[in-house]
Amino acid sequence: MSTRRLPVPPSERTIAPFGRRLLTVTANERLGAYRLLKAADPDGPAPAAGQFAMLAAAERWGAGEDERPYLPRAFSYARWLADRRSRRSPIGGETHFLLEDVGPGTRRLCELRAGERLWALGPLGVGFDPPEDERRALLVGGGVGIAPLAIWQDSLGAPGTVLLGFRDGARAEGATLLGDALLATDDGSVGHRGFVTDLLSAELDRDAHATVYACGPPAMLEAARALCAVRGVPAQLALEAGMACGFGACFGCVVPKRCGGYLRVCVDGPVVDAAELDRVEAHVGSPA
Amino acid sequence: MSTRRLPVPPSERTIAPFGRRLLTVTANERLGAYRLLKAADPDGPAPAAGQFAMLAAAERWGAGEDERPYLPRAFSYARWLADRRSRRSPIGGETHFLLEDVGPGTRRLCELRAGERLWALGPLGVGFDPPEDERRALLVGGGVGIAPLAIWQDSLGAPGTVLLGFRDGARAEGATLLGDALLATDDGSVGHRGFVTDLLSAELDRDAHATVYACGPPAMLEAARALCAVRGVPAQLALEAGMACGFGACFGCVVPKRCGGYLRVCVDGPVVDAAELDRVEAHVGSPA
Amino acid sequence: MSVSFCGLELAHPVINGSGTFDAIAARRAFGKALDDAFPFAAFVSKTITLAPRAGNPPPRLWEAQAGLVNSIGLPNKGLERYMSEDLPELARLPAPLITNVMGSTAEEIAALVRACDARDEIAAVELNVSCPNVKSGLDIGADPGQLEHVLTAVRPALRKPLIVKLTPNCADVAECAKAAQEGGADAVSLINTLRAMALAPTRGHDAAQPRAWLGGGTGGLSGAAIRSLALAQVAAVAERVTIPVVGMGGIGSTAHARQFMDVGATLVAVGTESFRDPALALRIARELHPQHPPGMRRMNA
Amino acid sequence: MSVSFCGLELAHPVINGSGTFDAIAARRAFGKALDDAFPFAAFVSKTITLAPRAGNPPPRLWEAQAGLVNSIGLPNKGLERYMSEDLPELARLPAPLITNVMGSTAEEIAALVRACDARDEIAAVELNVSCPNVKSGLDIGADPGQLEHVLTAVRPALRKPLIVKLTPNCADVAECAKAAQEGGADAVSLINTLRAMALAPTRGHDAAQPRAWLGGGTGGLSGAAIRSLALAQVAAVAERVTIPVVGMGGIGSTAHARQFMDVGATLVAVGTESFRDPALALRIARELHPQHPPGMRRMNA
Ligand SMILES: Cc1cc2nc3c(=O)[nH]c(=O)nc-3n(C[C@H](O)[C@H](O)[C@H](O)COP(=O)(O)OP(=O)(O)OC[C@H]3O[C@@H](n4cnc5c(N)ncnc54)[C@H](O)[C@@H]3O)c2cc1C
Ligand SMILES: Cc1cc2nc3c(=O)[nH]c(=O)nc-3n(C[C@H](O)[C@H](O)[C@H](O)COP(=O)(O)OP(=O)(O)OC[C@H]3O[C@@H](n4cnc5c(N)ncnc54)[C@H](O)[C@@H]3O)c2cc1C
Ligand SMILES: Cc1cc2nc3c(=O)[nH]c(=O)nc-3n(C[C@H](O)[C@H](O)[C@H](O)COP(=O)(O)O)c2cc1C
Ligand SMILES: Cc1cc2nc3c(=O)[nH]c(=O)nc-3n(C[C@H](O)[C@H](O)[C@H](O)COP(=O)(O)O)c2cc1C
Ligand code: FES
Ligand code: FES
Repeated sequence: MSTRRLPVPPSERTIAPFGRRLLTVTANERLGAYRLLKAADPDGPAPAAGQFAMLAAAERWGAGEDERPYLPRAFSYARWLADRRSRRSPIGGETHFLLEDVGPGTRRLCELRAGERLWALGPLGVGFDPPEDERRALLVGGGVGIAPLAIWQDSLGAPGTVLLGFRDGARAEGATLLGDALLATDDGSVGHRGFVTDLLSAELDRDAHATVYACGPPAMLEAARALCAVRGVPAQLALEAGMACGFGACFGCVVPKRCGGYLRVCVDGPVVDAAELDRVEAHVGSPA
Repeated sequence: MSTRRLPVPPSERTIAPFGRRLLTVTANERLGAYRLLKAADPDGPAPAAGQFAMLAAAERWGAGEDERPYLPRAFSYARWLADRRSRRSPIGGETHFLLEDVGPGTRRLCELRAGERLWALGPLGVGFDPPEDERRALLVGGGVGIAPLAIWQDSLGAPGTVLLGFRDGARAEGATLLGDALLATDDGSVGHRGFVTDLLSAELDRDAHATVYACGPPAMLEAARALCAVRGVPAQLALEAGMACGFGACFGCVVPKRCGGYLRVCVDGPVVDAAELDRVEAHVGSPA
Repeated sequence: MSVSFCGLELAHPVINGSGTFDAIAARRAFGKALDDAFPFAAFVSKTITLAPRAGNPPPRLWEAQAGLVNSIGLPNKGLERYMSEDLPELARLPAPLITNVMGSTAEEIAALVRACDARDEIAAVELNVSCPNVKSGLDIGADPGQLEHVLTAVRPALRKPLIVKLTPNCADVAECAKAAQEGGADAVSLINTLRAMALAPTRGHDAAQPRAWLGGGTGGLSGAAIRSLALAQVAAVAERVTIPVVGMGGIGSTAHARQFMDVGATLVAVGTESFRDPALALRIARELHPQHPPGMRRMNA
Repeated sequence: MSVSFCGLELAHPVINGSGTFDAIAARRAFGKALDDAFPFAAFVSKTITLAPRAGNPPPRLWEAQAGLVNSIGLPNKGLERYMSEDLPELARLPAPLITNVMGSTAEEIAALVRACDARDEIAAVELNVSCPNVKSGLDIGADPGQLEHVLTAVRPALRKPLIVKLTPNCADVAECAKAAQEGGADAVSLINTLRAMALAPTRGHDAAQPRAWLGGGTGGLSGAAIRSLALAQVAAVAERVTIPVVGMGGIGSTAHARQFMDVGATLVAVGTESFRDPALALRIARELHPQHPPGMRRMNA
C-alpha cells in the first residue's frame, strides 16, 4: 500500500465511525520486546494523538488462557500513515499499534500475520491538547506507554524533547518508534540507569516552561504528576484502565477524580489534565 | 518419520493410555471434500480397527462459531502406520484421520498445519470383529464414515469387497483411502447413481455368505441393517453419537437398545452387532 | 416491521439491556452517526435511584469464560439530575425512552415511578427488582410474595407501561414473573446478571492472602456464557405469564435473538455483546424477519 | 499431603463430581493404568435412586460457550443392582467410596441412606437434593426449611458422614447450606448444574416449529462457563457454615482449584473438565501444595 506520513491535525478528538470495522494486517514486526502491528484501515478516520481503538482478532478471539479473551482490548494509536489518495480527505490510512504480550488478548494480537484481519472500533476517547503560551512539549513515556507519544510527536511536527524509560534493553528497542529520545532503563543497559522521571526532573529544573505529555505505568505517571504539580507545570496524562466497551457504555474503566466521584477513562480520557486527579492510582485490569 | 504399514492385530479393543497426549501434525492433505490429517503418535498404541480417539487442537480450541468448540471431538482411526523402530512393540506410529468440516470443531482441526499439535485420547471403544465361519468381509461405507473401513481393510490384510457411497464427486475422492472399491454417488457423478445400499443388496443377492461392516450416516446404516436382517447376514455397525467424554463418564452418547434401555456408543460401541438394535435412529449431535 | 409492545409501536423488536449502553456518551464517541443509525427500537436508561450513587470502587470488571463479571454498583446522578440533565438529551433520541429505576422500599419506588409518570419524554418505566432487601439481604424480586406486594403498592402511581426487570438469582423465576403480572406489571424483562465472583490473579501461588478482584467484592455475570441459562429462564417465564416478555442474556447474533423469540420473547435486548460491537443490535434488527411468528403470536394474544 | 475430611483421611483434596466419572467404564477404556494412577482421593458414584432409571432420551448433550448442557436424566441401575453389581467393583478402587443418592421423599431417602449404612464398602454418602419436589416442582434442596426438615428425618439412619449436594437453583444457597448443617449434614458440596436450555439448530430460519434440542427439554449447565458463579456460591456458603465444603464448578486447573480452596473449600471436585482430560484431577492433585493454608485452616477449625 503506497502511503506517506502526514502530520495528523492536532484535534483533541476524532469521531469514530459507528460500529466496528475489519482491518487487514499489513505487517507484524518485532521491536525488541514488543511487536509493531501494522494494519490497513481504508475506512478509518485519522485519529487524534492519544486516542485509542478497541481491537480483537477477527478469527479465534478466545480459547486462550482460561478460555479468554472475550471482549476487545484497548490500544493507543501509535502512528497513522494517511493513504496518498486521501490527501485531501482524512479517511483511510495505515495504522500502527505497539503491543506488549501480557495476557491472552495481547498474545493473540501479537501472533497475527500479514493478511489476517482484526476488528477495530475507533478512534475513541480524547487525545492530547497542544501546548499553550509557547510552552515546549515534553514527552515522557514508560514501556509500551510510549505508543501514543509517537503519533503525538508526528502531529506536533517537531521532535520536541522526548524522555523514555524501559525496564531493560530489549524493551528499550521500542524507543526507535520515536525521533531522538533520551533513554533510561531500570537495569542501566541503555541510557541513564534509573527512572525516566529522573530525566524529567532534570529537564524541568533546566527549563520549566513546558507542557508535559506522559504515558506509562501508574507509578511513573504518578511520579511525573507530582514533579509537575510542585513546579506548576501543566501535564497531560494518558491513563489506562481495564475496559469492556471503550465508548462509555459499561462504566467499568473508572478512576477517582480529585473533586470526588469517578471519571471514565474511555470517554473522559484516556488523556486527562493532571489537575483532574489527586494522584494516579496503580490501575487495575491492565498491566502494571 | 520413517514408517511402514503393518497389518494391525485384529483385536477388538486396544486399551488407551490414561490421560490425553500431544500428537504432532505431520501433514494435512486435501482428499476431495475431506481432509486427511496425519499425526505422529510416538506413545500411542496401535488401535484396533473401528476404535476412535477424542481430538482437540492444542492451541485455540474454541472461539469458533458460538465460542465453540469446548469439548474434544470423536474421530475414527482411519489408518495406523507403525514406527519402524517399534516393529516388535505395538507402541508408536503415525495415525491418520479423515475429517469433514461440519462445524467449529472439525473446522479447527481441518485448518491444522504440519508441526502444530493436537490433544488425543485413545484408542477408545470397541472395534470390528473378524468374520466367522469363512464368511467374506463386505465393507460398506458412506461419506466420511469410510474412515474406519480403511484401517479395517488394512488389518484384514486383504482388500475384500468394498462398497462406498458419497453425496457427490468431490466427496467420492475420499474413496482413494481404500483399495479397489465399488462406488455410488447420489448425483451419479461417479459410479452407480443412487445409494451404496443398492450395491449392497446386489452383492448380498450374489452371495450372502458374508459379514457386513458398515459405517456412515444413520439412514445408510439403517438400510444396511435391514438388508442384512432379512437375509440373516451378520452385520457390524460403527455408530456415531454426540459425545462429551468418549470413555463412558457422561452417559451422553446413548442409543436405544433392542432389549430396551440404552447403550453408550463410546464404551459399548462404536462398533455394535446390528442384532443389538431395533433400528438405527437418525443420530444427533453429529452430522447426519 | 413494527412491533407493538405494551401499547408502544416499536420499529423492530431489539432494545438494549439497561446499563449496557449510554446513548449520551455514545454520542460523544460516534457523533450524529449514532442517531442516524440508532440500533435500538427503544432506549432503556441505566438504573436510576432517588439519591445519586458514585458506584463501586475499581476494579469493576472481570473477564470470564465468554462472559463478563461486573460490579459497577449502579452509579447514577440520582433522579433529580437525571431529569434535569439527561432527559433533555435522551428525548432527542430517535426512539422512545424507557427509564429504568430501582428502590429498596415501596415508598422509594413509588417516588421514582411518580416522577417518571410526570415526564412526557418517558414512554415506559422498567423497574429493577434486583435490589437487595435491607432486611433479608435477598433481592426484593427473589420472593414472589414480596414482589407482588411491592408492585401492588406502587402500580397506581404510574399511568405508563411498567416493565419489571426480574432477578435471576431466585429459586423459581417463573413464579416471580407470575407475581409481577399479578402485581400489575405490563411486561417482564430478564435475565439480569447472575451473582459471580473472581479472585485477584496471583503469579504462581504467593502466600499473600487471596483477595476478591472486584472492588465490590462480588459481581454479576453476563454475556455469551449465560445464554443457555437465560434461554431456560425466558422460556419458563413465557410459559407462565400472558404479558409480553423482554428476553436477554448473551444475545450476540440474529440466530440468538430468534431463539429467545422462539421460546416466547416479544422483544429481545442486547447487552454485553454490544461491548464487542456497538452496532450489533442494528445488524440484528435488520436481519430479523419482520413478523417473527412466535413473537407475533404472543403479542396479538 | 493427606487431608482429613469428615473423619476420612484422604490422600489429597481432589475428588470427582458425581456423574462425571464412571470408574467401571473407565477401567474398560484404560485398564489397570486407571487404578495405578487413580486421580481422585475419594470416588463419588453417579446418583443412585431406589428404582432403576433409563435416563432421558437422546440428545442428552449440548455444547455451550465454554460449557456443557446435559440432560442425562440420572440413569442408574437402582439401589439393588448398584449394591450387588457395582459395589464389588467400586470397592476395588484405591480410594474410599462416596455413594451419591437421591430420593423425592424423606422415606425414599431414608431407605437409600440406610442401605448405604449397611455396606462397609461405602465410606460416606452424598445426598443429591436437586430432585424436583413432586408438589412444588422446585428442587427439595431449594427451600431451606424443607431441606432441614428432610435431613432431620433421615440423618439418624446413617452412621457415616453425610454430604449434602446443594442445588444452585435457589435464591440463597448459603441459607440452604446453613439449613443442611442444622439438619445434620457433616459437609456440603456445590455447585450442581444450573438450569439451562438449547434449541435445535436451524439451518437459516426455516418455518419449522422450533423445538428444544435436549431430549429432556431442559438440562443443566456445567464446565468453565459456570466457574465464576460457582466460586461466588462456594464463598457464600463457606462463610455461613462451619462444616467442610466441597467446591466444584468448572475447575479445570490447579489455579482454579486453589481459588475454590482460597474461598473456603476443604475439597474440590473436578467434573466436566475431566471430559477434556480424564487425568486432569491427577495433575491438579500433584500440583496442589500439600497443606493449602485456607483449606487447612477451615478443616482444623
Ligand atoms: C486507553 C488504553 C490504551 C492502551 N494502549 C496500549 C498499547 O498501545 N499497547 C499495549 O500493549 N497495551 C495497551 N493498553 C493495555 C492493554 O489494553 C492491555 O494490556 C490489554 O487489555 C491486556 O489484555 P490481555 O488479555 O493481554 O491480558 P489480561 O490478562 O486481560 O490483562 C492483563 C491484566 O489485567 C488483569 N487481569 C487478569 N485477568 C483478568 C480478567 N480475567 N479480567 C480482568 N482483568 C484481568 C491483571 O491486572 C493483568 O495484569 C492500553 C490500555 C488502555 C486502557
Ligand atoms: C465414534 C465416532 C467416530 C467419528 N469419526 C469421524 C471421522 O472419522 N471423521 C469425521 O469427520 N467425523 C467423525 N465423527 C463425527 C464427528 O465427531 C463430528 O462431526 C464432530 O464432533 C462435529 O463437531 P463440530 O464442532 O465440527 O460440529 P458440531 O456443530 O459440534 O456438530 C455438528 C452436529 O452436532 C449438532 N450440534 C450443533 N450444535 C451443537 C451444540 N452446540 N451442541 C451439541 N450438538 C450440536 C448438530 O446436529 C450438528 O449437525 C465421529 C463421531 C463419532 C461418535
Ligand atoms: C456493565 C453492566 C451494567 C449493567 N447495569 C445494569 C443496570 O444498571 N440496570 C439493570 O437493570 N441491569 C443492568 N445490567 C444487566 C443487563 O441489562 C442485562 O440484564 C444482563 O447484562 C444480561 O444481558 P447480556 O448478557 O446481554 O449483557 C448491566 C449489565 C452489565 C454487563
Ligand atoms: C454429564 C453430567 C452428569 C452429572 N450427573 C450428576 C449426578 O448424577 N449427580 C449429581 O449430584 N451431580 C451430577 N452432575 C453435576 C456434577 O457433579 C457437578 O456438580 C457439576 O457438573 C459442576 O461441576 P463441573 O462444572 O466441574 O462439571 C453431573 C454433571 C454432568 C456434566
Ligand atoms: S470501558 Fe466501558 S465505560 Fe469505559
Ligand atoms: S461420550 Fe461420555 S459416556 Fe459416551
